[in-house]
Amino acid sequence: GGSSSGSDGSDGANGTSGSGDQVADVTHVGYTNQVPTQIQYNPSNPTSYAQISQYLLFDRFANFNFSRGGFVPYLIQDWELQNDQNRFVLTLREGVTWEDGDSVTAADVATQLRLSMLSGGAIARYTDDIITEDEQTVVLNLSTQVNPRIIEFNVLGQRFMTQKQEIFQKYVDKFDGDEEAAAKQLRSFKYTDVVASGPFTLEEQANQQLLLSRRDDHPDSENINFQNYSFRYLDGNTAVHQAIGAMNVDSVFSVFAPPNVVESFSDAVQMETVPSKWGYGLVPNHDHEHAGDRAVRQAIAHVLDRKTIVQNVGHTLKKVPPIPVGIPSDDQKRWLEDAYSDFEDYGPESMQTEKAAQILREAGYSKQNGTWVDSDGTAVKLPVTVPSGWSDWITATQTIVDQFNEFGFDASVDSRNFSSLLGTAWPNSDFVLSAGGWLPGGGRAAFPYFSLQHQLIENFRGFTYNYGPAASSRGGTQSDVTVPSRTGSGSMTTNPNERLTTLSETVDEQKTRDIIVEQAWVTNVDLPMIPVMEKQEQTFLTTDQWDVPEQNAVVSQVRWACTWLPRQGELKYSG
Amino acid sequence: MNSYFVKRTGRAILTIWLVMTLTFGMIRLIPGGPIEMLRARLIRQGVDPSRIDAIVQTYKQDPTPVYVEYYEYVTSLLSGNMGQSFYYQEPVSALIVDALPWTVFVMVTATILLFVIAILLGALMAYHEGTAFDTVASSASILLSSIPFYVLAIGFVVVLSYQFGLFPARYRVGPGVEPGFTVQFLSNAIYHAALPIASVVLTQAGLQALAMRGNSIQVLGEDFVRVARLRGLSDRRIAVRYVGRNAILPMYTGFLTLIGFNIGGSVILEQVFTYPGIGYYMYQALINRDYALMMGVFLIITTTLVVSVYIADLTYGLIDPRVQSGGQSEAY
Amino acid sequence: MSEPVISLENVEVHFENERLLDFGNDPETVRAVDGVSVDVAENDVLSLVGESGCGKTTLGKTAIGLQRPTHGSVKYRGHDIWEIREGNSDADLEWSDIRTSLQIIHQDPGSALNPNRRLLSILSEPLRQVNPDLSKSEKRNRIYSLLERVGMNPAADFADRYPHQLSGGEKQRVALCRALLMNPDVILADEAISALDVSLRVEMMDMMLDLQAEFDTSFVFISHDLSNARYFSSHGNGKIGVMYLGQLAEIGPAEQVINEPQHPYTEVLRWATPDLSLDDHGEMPMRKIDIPDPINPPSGCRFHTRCPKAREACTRANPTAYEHGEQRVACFREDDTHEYWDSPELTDD
Amino acid sequence: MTQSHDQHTEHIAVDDPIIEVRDASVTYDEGTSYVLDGVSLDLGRGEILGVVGESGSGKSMLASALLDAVPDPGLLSGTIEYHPDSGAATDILELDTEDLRALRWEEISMVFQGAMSSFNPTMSLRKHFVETLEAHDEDVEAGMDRAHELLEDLYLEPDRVLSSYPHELSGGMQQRALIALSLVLEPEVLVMDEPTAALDLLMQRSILLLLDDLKEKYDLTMLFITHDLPLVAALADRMAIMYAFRLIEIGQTEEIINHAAHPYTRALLNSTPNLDAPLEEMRPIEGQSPAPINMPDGCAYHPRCPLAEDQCRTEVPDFHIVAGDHGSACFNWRESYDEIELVHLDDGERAIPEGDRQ
Amino acid sequence: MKHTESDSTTSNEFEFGTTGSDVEVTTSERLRDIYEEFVYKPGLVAWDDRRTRIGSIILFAYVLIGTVGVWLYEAPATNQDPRSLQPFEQFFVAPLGTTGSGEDVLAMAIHATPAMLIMVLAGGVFATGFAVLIGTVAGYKGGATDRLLTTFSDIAMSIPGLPLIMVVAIILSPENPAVIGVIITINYWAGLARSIRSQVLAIREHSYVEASRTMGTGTTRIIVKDIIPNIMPYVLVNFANAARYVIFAAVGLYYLGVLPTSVSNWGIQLNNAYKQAGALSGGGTFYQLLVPMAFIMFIALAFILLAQGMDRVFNPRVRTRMAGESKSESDDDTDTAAPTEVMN
Ligand SMILES: Nc1ncnc2c1ncn2[C@@H]1O[C@H](COP(=O)(O)OP(=O)(O)OP(=O)(O)O)[C@@H](O)[C@H]1O
Ligand SMILES: Nc1ncnc2c1ncn2[C@@H]1O[C@H](COP(=O)(O)OP(=O)(O)OP(=O)(O)O)[C@@H](O)[C@H]1O
Ligand SMILES: [Mg+2]
Ligand SMILES: [Mg+2]
Repeated sequence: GGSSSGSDGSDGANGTSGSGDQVADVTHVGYTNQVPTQIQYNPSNPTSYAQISQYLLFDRFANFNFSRGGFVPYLIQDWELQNDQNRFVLTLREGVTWEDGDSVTAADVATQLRLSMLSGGAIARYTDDIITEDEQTVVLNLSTQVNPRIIEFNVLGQRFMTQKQEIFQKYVDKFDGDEEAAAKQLRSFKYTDVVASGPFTLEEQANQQLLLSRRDDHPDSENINFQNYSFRYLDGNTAVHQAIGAMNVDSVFSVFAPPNVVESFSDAVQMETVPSKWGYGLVPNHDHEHAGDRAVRQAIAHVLDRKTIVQNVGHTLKKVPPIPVGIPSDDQKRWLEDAYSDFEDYGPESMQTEKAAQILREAGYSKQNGTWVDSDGTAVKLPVTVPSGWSDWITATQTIVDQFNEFGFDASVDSRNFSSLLGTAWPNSDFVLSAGGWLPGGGRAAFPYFSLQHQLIENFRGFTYNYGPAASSRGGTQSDVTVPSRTGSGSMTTNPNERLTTLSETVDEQKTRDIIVEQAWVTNVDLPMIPVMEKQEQTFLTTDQWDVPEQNAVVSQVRWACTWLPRQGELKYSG
Repeated sequence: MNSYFVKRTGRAILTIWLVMTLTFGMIRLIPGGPIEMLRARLIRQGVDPSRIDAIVQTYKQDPTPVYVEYYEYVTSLLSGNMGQSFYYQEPVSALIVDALPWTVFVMVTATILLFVIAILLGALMAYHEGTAFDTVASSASILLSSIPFYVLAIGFVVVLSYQFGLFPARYRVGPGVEPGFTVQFLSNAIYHAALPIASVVLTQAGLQALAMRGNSIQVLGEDFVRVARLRGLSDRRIAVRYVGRNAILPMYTGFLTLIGFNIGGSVILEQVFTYPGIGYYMYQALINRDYALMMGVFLIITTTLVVSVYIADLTYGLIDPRVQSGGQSEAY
Repeated sequence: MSEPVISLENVEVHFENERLLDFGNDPETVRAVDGVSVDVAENDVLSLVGESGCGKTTLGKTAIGLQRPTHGSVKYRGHDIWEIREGNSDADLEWSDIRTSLQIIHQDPGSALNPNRRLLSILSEPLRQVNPDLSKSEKRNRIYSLLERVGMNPAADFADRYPHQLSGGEKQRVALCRALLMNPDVILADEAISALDVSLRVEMMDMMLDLQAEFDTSFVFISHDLSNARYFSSHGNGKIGVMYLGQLAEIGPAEQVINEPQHPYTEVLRWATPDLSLDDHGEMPMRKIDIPDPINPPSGCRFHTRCPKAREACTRANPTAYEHGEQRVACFREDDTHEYWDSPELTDD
Repeated sequence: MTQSHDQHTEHIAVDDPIIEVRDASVTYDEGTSYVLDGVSLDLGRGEILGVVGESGSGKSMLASALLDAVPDPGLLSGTIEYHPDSGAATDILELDTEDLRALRWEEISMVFQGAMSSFNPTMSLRKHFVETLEAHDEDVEAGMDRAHELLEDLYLEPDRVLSSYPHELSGGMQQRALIALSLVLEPEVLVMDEPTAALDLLMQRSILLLLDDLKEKYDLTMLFITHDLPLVAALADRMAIMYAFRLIEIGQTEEIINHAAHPYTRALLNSTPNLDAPLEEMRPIEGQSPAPINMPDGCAYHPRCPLAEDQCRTEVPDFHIVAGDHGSACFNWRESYDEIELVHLDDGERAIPEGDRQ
Repeated sequence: MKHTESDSTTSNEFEFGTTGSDVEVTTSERLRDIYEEFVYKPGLVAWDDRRTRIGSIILFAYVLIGTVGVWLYEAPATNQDPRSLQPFEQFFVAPLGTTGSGEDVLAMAIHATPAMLIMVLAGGVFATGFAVLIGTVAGYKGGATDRLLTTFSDIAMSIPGLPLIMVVAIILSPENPAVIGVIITINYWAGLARSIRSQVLAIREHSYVEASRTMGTGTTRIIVKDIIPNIMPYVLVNFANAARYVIFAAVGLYYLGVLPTSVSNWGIQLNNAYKQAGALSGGGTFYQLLVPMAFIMFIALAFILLAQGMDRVFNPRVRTRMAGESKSESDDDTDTAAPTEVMN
């Protein structure tokens, strides 16, 4: 093929320079951290499912733009909750074809959604059935009222047009019989001989790279002026750093590059960051005498200097959440709107030791010999459990522990094997404070329902979460919480479980926003989890031979710019 | 058949079997199983929690008693089946067949090379005992030996690969190089193995050279060397047949043992160089709790070790004519 | 005469050697001692002579209970020592008593003493075994006095030394002291003087003889040198035993064995013993130089392959011991009526 | 008679020397310790000279010196002249490497103390023979025939021995094989450094007998070193006694045995167990011989000598001519006849035949 | 029993030699003896050899760092100093620079020392102690005991070291440095035991061992008094080698992240510098690699030097010569006694 990536040393983007509409016979070199030969494309099979190449091989239903906070239509050009909200109607883009020449039809979309439903996807909870109205229209018949944003995220989010009916219908049929066997078969099917629906087709799966070549007959083909796109296998961050530093690759997605590394890159390397909607927080053991005490949690939030922590870990990697609340950093203002200013920020850039001390004193704690003790005279001991080997988390934990100790908590780093955390510590609540994700991650989290659900009801890890209001299946009691009311004096009692259920079922926008503010307030005051920082996803684009939008352009605020921009005609070979 | 041979072979097999059993038991003590690691991986991939539960659920199997598992493992092992890697979703034997030659290539080359260098250097030092050359070479040997091989490896990666870009920092061959007996492939493979080999050779040759030096000095003082000189033999012949041969002999067992030892050491080395050999898979298997793969790799490394010691024991008698009788010792 | 201290009866010691990488062969058996009976009386001296490898050491060690015989019995004052050791004997003797009563001095002075201990410590060891209740100073005094007795003056100075600070002769004297401090009944002196300079040998033998008289100890003295054996046995009024390939060829009072050797092999040894007379010792009284392989000893009389007087009859049967005065000789020539006299002479071709 | 009438000389000469050693010294530690101290010695063509001395007296040094092969870092001084059958005499110490290589083993050969360590343990004996022949550019086939003959002369089975590795042979066999190896190039002189020390007497005596035969057959000159005086008595034509790195007495064997004139030699004779001598009179020599780094001044034996006088303590005695070619390095050699009786002699023999002695 | 007369004579003869204060003298004498035997003379010999001298100085420096150093030099903490200081940039703040989270790099290295020393000690003691136990008993007792113990150590030897340690480390997640030391040497002893056994086989042929047996001395005492002192130099050399192995393996495991990272360790520093601080990618953080590397190398160097030079120390010949007790012994240069079988 036209691959020019023969060796480590050569730049992928040489070859004949294309001008104007001509397609240049060059290869855009990206990267994958999966062993190329092992990658497979059946989304129902969890092992070795592609992590990047499917973005080019298949058309996504719609793309979530973090800057806009909403979905940008793509294969699904239009979607609507109608007919008294019991139908969710999807309309396909015209002219999209499979690489074997067949058109992408509503039947294909329906097949894929059915498979998702049958194998336990979230839409199953409120979908009766899925029908195709015509070649371009798919309808989900809903069983209950559902918040339209939830449907959007469940149906459109992270879905690629992969499962062509012709190939996958047989699995749908099998579910009629032995469901378990069908699920198992579907799950173990390796879709490697793919029929692409996107603008590229899979040319070669070699040891060191995946080679994709441009399709002529995709609606967006004309936006793409280069012939090949390859994903070179690079194992580990340092490999990626070296490759992008030497500009041996043209773009990389989702890599972990600390500030000093980013600084060492050439000016022709452009960094784009998108929030990952997931990040390091402290998950308290709510049954613990101190960690379970709201006063201690608030004191902790005051003590933490989140900015310093982020700086220690690397500002290119993490972001400081402005206020500790169950909503991702970027979305806080968008959802809280006017109420935003009522929320306590607990001092994101400083250690508010005064405030922390005051709260503790009011709650009956006192400081003896430099260490805080409770009313029984028991010292506040706060070992922070963290998975060993997660170096950024360990750095953060170390900083936190140092800040705690400075304040007068008796803190220490308790690093454990990730497996023993998963296997014993978390399920058995064998910790005091544990490092954990305070957000559920993914675009979904941009809708606070998901992040509040995560904080208040169920720690996503699926283990014991003994916060009072948490789901009973997780170790909670679905109890009420009482917090001081947001506006002025008095207090407010609410049942987060009920309120979030309401939220999931309402179609009323104002009600949605009200519940979000209300439950966010609960998380801000009661701090079921203590947000510390939010992870940033980094994408790098080289600009010496490629035309790309300027840094932080709205169009780039997606996962992943390096695959989205070509479709949009925003990443072009410039010679 | 000779009884020593039979006994020695029996013991080698017994050893492998015992180690296998031990490993089998030990691995099951590791906290967190493959399923938990799968869950963790899926979580990190951002897969929907309910889907994760569904996936994990289908992987769960009825718990089989350990002895049944053991019995099944042993029987399938006897038919050459090492099981299926959970993480790579491939037969363990296929992974090992793919990886082992590379590790053996690197480590055996390195060990041979380091012994050749050590023997030559050690002999030279012995001949020039007490001279400035001896002092410098001895000091250098000691200094180099005080560097762990992986530290030197990291140094190499940083300086030679990253700073100067002289050598690749990872993988067995460059991208796009197709395996086969082509010059391109072979030279590329050597190019990629150069740094791993160099880091082992440089850090281990020193001590062996010192050992060789000691042996040579000892042999140089033997009467038979003196007599050989008087008999008018050429210096070359004395150096090779008299001093060399007798000084190298005691290092022979050490050589074969070191090969086995180094193959075990590949766990760290291949990690530093991202060199997908046996050690690399061992580490992957360990962190992913891929029992079958772990067992397989463990078994292979053990077997190489046992076999190399076995060969050493059986062949030493052929190499050193003096060793003829297996030691018989009276019990006190 | 009183009951012997040690008596060996028809003792055999066989060693089995396994060989490496030797396909197809059975393990080899070395018949180091093959049917020897001998007594050591109280205050006796028995010298064993013979070529290297003929089994002197093995026999000596068997006599003092360091080597277990494969056949036959070793008795200490009438009781089988291995039965006592195993606890199968009803004799009122403890194994530990026997152990302390039978001591050894080795050939190599270099390895006879632990290089890491001072003499005082080395010599305290026997006292620790036999007289554990002695106070430290008493122990020290005994050691000093014995050291002075063997001529190592000043004792205190010597006692503070390490073995490597002694000459070979001094080391052997310390080894002798160590054995004597056990207060033993029998001392096996296995080539105890062979490694010493010629000029020191007599001194060492004198020392042992003096102490033998003083401490009432019997000696089993092993040497390959007939003149040393003679010196020792004659002075001690003891016997000389001539060994050949695991068997006793001849045994008898020292001067008689030396002056009237009956066995052809004794004559060979006599021939081989150097002396200061200048006359030629004449032809070699042997047909072959090398001793046969002890793994496949010759049939019949073991010496027949080398014996100048061997006849055809010697290849067939192994001669039993014939009494010849106070000597015992294992040679058919002692029996005037034996078929030996009628059978043809052996030649080598 | 007084001592001043004694004839004395630096060395005792012989008629047809094949090797003349003059003032040979070996020093270690940059000259501070002598391990061979001014030895002068003639080796007569065709004779067997026995050199006797206790352990550490420098015998091996003397032997090594004859081949200019003193172990490093020893320094050898003096002259060692070799007189070949025909041709001019050469000083061995002046030879260049190549000539020295040719001289060794082809002219003067050596058998070391301890045959066990003289063979390369990893090579068969045949290889040893072959490589020696090759190193000296000899015809290998003819050489190996010679080797076969030599081995047979030494009562060995040539084929078996040659195909063996050293460790497969007994000590006595190794020693004989080594003798064969040393003779394979047909040297003129054979220097033997305690060739039998590690063997038992029967083997020693047998080998000595064989050596005598070999000497006749191959017309050899031999220097035989031992610490065992009686051993050489039957073999050697002449004997030299060494004490503390010096030669102290030399003469015909009969002279030494019966009329030894040095107190040390006499003491040595008396301390030697002997089958024929009366037992009562054997006496050990008191004291120890000196170490190279603290050699006493004067005669090295004076600390142990019952006859020592002031002169002995300050002056190193030359050889005093006792009779003919019998020399003794002692000022008081006469007194020693009276003071130290030789126990192994019959009473009649003990008297000094006065007329013969000067 | 028999020579009672001579008993009395001897004690009479030497009456004057016995002083009343004999016992007290003995105690203090014994103390002096112990000092001489185990401290003074070995020290003297060790000091005489350049290698052991340098090795001891380095090791002593580490002990100082691990004891006094940690007490004098402030412990590392995040943000104790400005972030990412280069070495010597602010010498009095952080001489060798700081990490990206403002920890003093030197402080990290220094405070990792005590745990490392404990690990080394525990690993060395366990490996050599166990090897001596197994090796001497197997070698001395012979027979079935020998076969059993030899098979045991052969099997232990056949298990690949690093992979085994990794598995055990993951199972136990040890934090206590002493435990880590033992885990690392979990099968290291086996090779040593095997070679000790073969040495003991040779030693037990020494006639003084047979003499001890003849005197009825018990097995334990023979092993302790006659056998072990002889293998002491070898054991010490191997202690140093084991120590080096412990350092190499421990740092390696920390580097791989197999051991818990709560404590500070040079391996963790390496890992952080390599994987997190971007020391590879020219981020100017190479010094963060160099500092722990230097700490690892110097202590390893100390142990190699000690191992190479130490076999002289417990050799009584050399010891007494050095202490001026004996002049006549020839210098047998023990340089030549280098180990023939060395492993990384
Ligand atoms: N432990 C043993 N195992 C096997 N064979 C042995 C053992 N000990 C002795 N032998 C063999 O037994 C025979 C007699 O040995 P022994 O040591 O008793 O002879 P020796 O007369 O003392 O010889 P030497 O004079 O050389 O000391 C020899 O062939 C020897 O090889
Ligand atoms: N390489 C050496 N360096 C220093 N001194 C040495 C060396 N070799 C031998 N000596 C010393 O030289 C002296 C004479 O040694 P030599 O070997 O000639 O004695 P020897 O008479 O042959 O003794 P033995 O009978 O023990 O063989 C001895 O004191 C010995 O210690
Ligand atoms: Mg013996
Ligand atoms: Mg000598």
